[in-house]
Amino acid sequence: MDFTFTEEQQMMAGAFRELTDDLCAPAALRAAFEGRGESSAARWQRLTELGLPGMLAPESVGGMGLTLADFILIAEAAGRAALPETLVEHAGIAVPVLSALSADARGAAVLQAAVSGEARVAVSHPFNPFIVGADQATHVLVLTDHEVHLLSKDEAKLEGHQSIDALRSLARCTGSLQPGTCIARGAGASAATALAFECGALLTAAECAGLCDALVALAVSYAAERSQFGKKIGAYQAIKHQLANVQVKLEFARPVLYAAATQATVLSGRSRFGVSHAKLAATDAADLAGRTAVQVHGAMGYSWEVDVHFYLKRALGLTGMWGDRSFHMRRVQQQLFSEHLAIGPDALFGVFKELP
Amino acid sequence: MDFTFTEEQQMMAGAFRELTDDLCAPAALRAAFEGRGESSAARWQRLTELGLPGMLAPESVGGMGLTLADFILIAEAAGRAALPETLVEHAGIAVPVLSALSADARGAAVLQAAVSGEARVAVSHPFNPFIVGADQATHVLVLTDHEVHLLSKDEAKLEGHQSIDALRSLARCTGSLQPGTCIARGAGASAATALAFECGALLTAAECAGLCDALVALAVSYAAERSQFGKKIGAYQAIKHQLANVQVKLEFARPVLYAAATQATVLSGRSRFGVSHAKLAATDAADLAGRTAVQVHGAMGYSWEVDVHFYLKRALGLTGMWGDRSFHMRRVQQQLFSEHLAIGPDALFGVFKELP
Amino acid sequence: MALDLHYTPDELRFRAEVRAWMVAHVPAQPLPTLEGEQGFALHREWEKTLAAGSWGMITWPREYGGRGASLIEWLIFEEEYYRANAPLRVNQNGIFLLGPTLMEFGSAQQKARFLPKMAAGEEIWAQAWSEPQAGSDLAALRSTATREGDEYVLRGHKIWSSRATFADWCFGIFRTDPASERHKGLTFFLVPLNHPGVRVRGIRQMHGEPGFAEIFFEDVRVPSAWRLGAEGEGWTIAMATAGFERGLMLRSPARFQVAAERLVRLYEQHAATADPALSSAVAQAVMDAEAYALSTYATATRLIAGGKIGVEASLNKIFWSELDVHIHRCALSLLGAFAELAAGDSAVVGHDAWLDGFIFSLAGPIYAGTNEIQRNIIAERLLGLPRG
Amino acid sequence: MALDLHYTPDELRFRAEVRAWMVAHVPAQPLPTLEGEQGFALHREWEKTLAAGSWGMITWPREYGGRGASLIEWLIFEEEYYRANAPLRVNQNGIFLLGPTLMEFGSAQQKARFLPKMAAGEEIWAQAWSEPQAGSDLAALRSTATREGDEYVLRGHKIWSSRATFADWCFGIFRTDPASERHKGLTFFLVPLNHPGVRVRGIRQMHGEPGFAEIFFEDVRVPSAWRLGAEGEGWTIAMATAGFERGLMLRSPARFQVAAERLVRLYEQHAATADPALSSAVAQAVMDAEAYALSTYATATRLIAGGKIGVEASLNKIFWSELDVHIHRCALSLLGAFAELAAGDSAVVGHDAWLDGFIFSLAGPIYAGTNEIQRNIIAERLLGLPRG
Repeated sequence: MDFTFTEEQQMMAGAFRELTDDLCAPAALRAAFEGRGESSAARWQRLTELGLPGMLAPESVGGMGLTLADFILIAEAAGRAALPETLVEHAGIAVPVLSALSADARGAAVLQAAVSGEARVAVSHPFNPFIVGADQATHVLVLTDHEVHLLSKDEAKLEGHQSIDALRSLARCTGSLQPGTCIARGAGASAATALAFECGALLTAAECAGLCDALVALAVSYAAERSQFGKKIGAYQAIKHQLANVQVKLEFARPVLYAAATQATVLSGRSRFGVSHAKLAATDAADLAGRTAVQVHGAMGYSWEVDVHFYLKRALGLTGMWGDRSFHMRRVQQQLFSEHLAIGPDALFGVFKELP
Repeated sequence: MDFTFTEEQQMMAGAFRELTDDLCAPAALRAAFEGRGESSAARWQRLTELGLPGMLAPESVGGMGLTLADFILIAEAAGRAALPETLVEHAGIAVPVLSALSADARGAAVLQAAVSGEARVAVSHPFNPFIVGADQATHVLVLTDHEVHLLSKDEAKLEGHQSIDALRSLARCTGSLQPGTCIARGAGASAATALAFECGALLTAAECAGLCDALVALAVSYAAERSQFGKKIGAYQAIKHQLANVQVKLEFARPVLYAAATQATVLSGRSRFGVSHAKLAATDAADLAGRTAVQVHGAMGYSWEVDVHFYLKRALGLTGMWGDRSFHMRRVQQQLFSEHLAIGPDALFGVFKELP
Repeated sequence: MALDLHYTPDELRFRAEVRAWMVAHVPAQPLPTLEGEQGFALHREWEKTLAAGSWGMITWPREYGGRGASLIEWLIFEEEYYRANAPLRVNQNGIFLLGPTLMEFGSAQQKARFLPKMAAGEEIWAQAWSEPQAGSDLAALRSTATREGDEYVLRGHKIWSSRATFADWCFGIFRTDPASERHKGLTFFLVPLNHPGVRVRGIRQMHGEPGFAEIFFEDVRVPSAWRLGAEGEGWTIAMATAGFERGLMLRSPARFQVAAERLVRLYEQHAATADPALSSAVAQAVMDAEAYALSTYATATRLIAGGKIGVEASLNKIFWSELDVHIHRCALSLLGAFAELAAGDSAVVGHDAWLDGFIFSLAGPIYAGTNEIQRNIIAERLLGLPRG
Repeated sequence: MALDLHYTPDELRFRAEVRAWMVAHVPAQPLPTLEGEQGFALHREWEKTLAAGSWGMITWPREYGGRGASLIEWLIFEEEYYRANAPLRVNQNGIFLLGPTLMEFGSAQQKARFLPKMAAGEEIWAQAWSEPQAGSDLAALRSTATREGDEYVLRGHKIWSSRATFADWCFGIFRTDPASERHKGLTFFLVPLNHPGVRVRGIRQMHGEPGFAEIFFEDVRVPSAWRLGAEGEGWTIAMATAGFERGLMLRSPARFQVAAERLVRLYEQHAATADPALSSAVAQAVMDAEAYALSTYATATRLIAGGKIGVEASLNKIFWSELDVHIHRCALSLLGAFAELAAGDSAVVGHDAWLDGFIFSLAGPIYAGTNEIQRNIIAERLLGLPRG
């Protein structure tokens, strides 16, 4: 039983956070929002230099051979930075799915390019009405319950949609799927689709935890500096207690997230409960953080000029993806009340009812 | 359209509040809790002197011929005082039901005595597992969906139960009902039973609003006097804002309560919605008030020595009676989602969809 | 008769009249947002249409373009207004805030000069209260007005001024006594936004439109005829204006009742897959909207009977602003993955603009005195707790 | 290996051992409440039974009657303890609070004198922290200890002392320097409750049992051997004790997991008629109980790796106390009209004592530092907001 991250994991996350502190500094995000500044391709190049796209691919194809538990801190940091690139979808969902389906030649070829970062893969999933980041992708991985397709950007007929988060491009595939793009069918396909869902829900949860962290940090730094009625607003209990409440939510979402990361791919009742719990806890925390950060900033928080809205809007988008609040709450209830999932003090990491 | 109480209504309520300030002063309640002090019969006598038992009976039987809207402030004040006598059940439920069923000779005779206060009538209703105040009653009015019975205390086989509120005696009728005690059957009986339910739910809501008021007053007076860390605890925002939140709930429960009082006996979809709304709003306010009052008092609030627990316990009992939270929330939802009750800005006091 | 919750025949006739007029005049298509230039112009037109029908501000006296209507009629008017899905009021700073202030504090000439054009929708007013250092703490403001002969010279920097980007006039308070502190030495002025030395710069709100503005006053010379009340009386008058803002007029319960009704329809479309808690949350939204409406009727009758609005303005502010956030959070939860779609996207379900409404609702607990300040007021003035 | 959430074979064997012992020893009938005289005596017996099996305090060193167990073993022990529905720990002030404090600050003689009897359940300890004027503001205390030769004379009035009505010893801090203020000049003492001059008076709690007590010290002469640490070191030691109180030991997650599991069963009995929101509220209770457990395992591994418990104690305090209230409010809502029945009434459904649990849960946000104070600590020490 060891509930800590290794030094390697922490160093990797630390290096990534340093990179995003630079790539996604408020001024950079603001420039990106307004279509100025560094290009997405340039940012992607720098993520590639850290080897991030291939973290979860086997070493045999040039990846790092790591697991979701290794990637969870990266996803959290991507959220904290409001990273515009869909690194999480690419490295956390598409690459593991392609790795699992690498018996297919087309899949194997794109996997190689995806690991190096040369290919950028967006993900279409039946639970998501929209594909995120397709405009900068080279490929779209289309998951359905019966087949998995891998489309080049040219093969995918995409219809763009507009998120309130201008850094988040949305699209739908409008064309019908052709046999030639299919890379898996039947049980393999449906397992990949199910796996992608758990990864997607877990990793967007991690991003939301990161967004919550960023929102609290913004509010704290404003409250420590802004004065009203002769003292710093952060010295008022009304402000302190609101922010403390957000922090409590965040601190108790994180262990849930990390525990779910160790078992999300097992696809058991408990793993599904854990992933849904993580998504609910992290999105709840981010929701409260967004509203609280606006309130702490007063009218400033409601303006475009302050950075709060970048994070609030991203959280809003991520909350609805990979299963919205209703989906995950119903899934939790189904496990509890219909599947009679074992709970209680000896069932957290496994069940020991059989012990003498 | 007039949403104010008349001077007469306010004077009546004022006189009653003065009386209960005396009858139910903290020391008196504490004595009653410990079985000392003034007897229930003596307190009842003083309530009788104000004519309260007969407020809702026709003038022809010596009553005041008033309506629920006249009685609502009395019920609220009874709650505020944590009055141990079941005046609300007697005058607000039993007397109007007996008035409606006074064609029956037995009913008519007891009505006369109930109006003068000579008889004290407790109420058994299918929605309530327990009868309140039977131990001091002379009669029990037993309402069922098909028959109404009126039992003298001797005829009723009562099994006592114990509430956490020692000033609230609970009982169940264990004997079977005999034909000789029946005072109404069929439609008249079921109408009386339905009417009693609406009155019961509305008036316990009013009592809860009064309890909320009393709890806020206790907490405010403690917070204005107790010092910690060099200032009055009531000067801290953490305390102020908690109490302000309770007050907001209370202030927006009251108009709901008063509006429901004007229509509770109509037995329409809207009147049921209004009564359930009132019960939910008032019990929510009392629940928050109870917990907040304990918190504001700190360890004192958790002790027997402070009066908070009298009111908190009473609210706890009343919340479950005459339809608990689940019942009323489901009834509201049924009106909204199944019966498609007209709502919206022109449906509050009636529906004007037919206007040009 | 007390607690008589029935409309009189006159009130019913009045409702029918409003309803018929709205049916005939409300634009079939919703207007573009009034935060943009084109939308602002169209909303200005709508104010003129309203005024032409004498519906601009029905509670005003007839001499200023009103109907001398009762508060109950006002509530009925608002119910029908929102029921008809009529446009937002671009004129609200004038008719709800400055108008009543002028009636109380203005000279006869000022009333004659300003009120009719305000009622007619010909001059649209902006607030100029806040300053960069003075948000909730209005008394901390620093803009000055220096008397020179029969004129004043205004200097300073106002911010968070709603409507100012496209409005005609603004009102605000300036420090006339440079030695004064906090609430003293302040004076209330009315200033045209196209006056020499006045510079307006839009501030984009979260959704990207310039719903706020900054106003820079650079040696702006104004005649004393544009001073409202006496020198040094600014704080008193501003507090009266703020009272009107928190009072009965500005947050009609009908707005929330309409939103709650739409929420019920939205819930019904998603009931099969929604978190079970949402059914109760939606029911709570309906109940709270009705509670707010009932409370408003109660306050209105009390005011008609000669009462004054006091600390209940603070209770109202907290209740409606939290209700508005609640309604829109429920809606976004029901919309799930569709919640994030920008207004106007082709995949937006219906035309209910829930996302814009949600963003807008987040301003509710902040403006017109943050909810934290309202809670202080309730605790200190209503409950009698000691000052911090 | 990092994030390895599996028990080792040794940990599994340990769980089996605890489970077997509990099955053999936990009383079949729940004991009467330890707030009453008879219940207290029975709980005292149970402590001796635990100690006889070396289960009194497994994380203590073997020399003081413990097993030198790891924190993970401790959590497993607690899981099995609550799973077996074993009695509440009447000995908690000793084993969780004073015990660790003595190990850190006590002399060799003091450790030898007090720890074994504590571990054996032979001496039950009460806290004597609070005073009538010093609730959350512990530094405001006034009780004094005056040195006379090799003795001290204690005078004063302690209150809200849990267990004191029937316990053997108490611990608390007294002002040894009469000129001192606030945190200075305080000294930590251990005093037998039957010592001459000590008078204990029970305070009834909301449910009517004397779960608190006042302790009056009237010229109580104690030898300096009962002083813990140096003169003037009282505040430091008391803060260490408070740290143990807020730390890992006292609020085992297993307690809330068991309660949440029972709540699910209760919900299932009432699902057909419950407010739909309760299904989500009950699910939330289960999730929160698991979140608290996971967080505790994370803290335990961090402590095993040499970390210290800091401000997370405040985060924990808020989370478990609000969770406990939430669980019990859900239960009372499900029980409806049966919720108000006093414990022991014949119509009480099941034996789960939900009402007593609810009342007890209301103390959670108050004791061991109110949640308001915990929020200040989080805001100031974790988030770095300015002090009030």
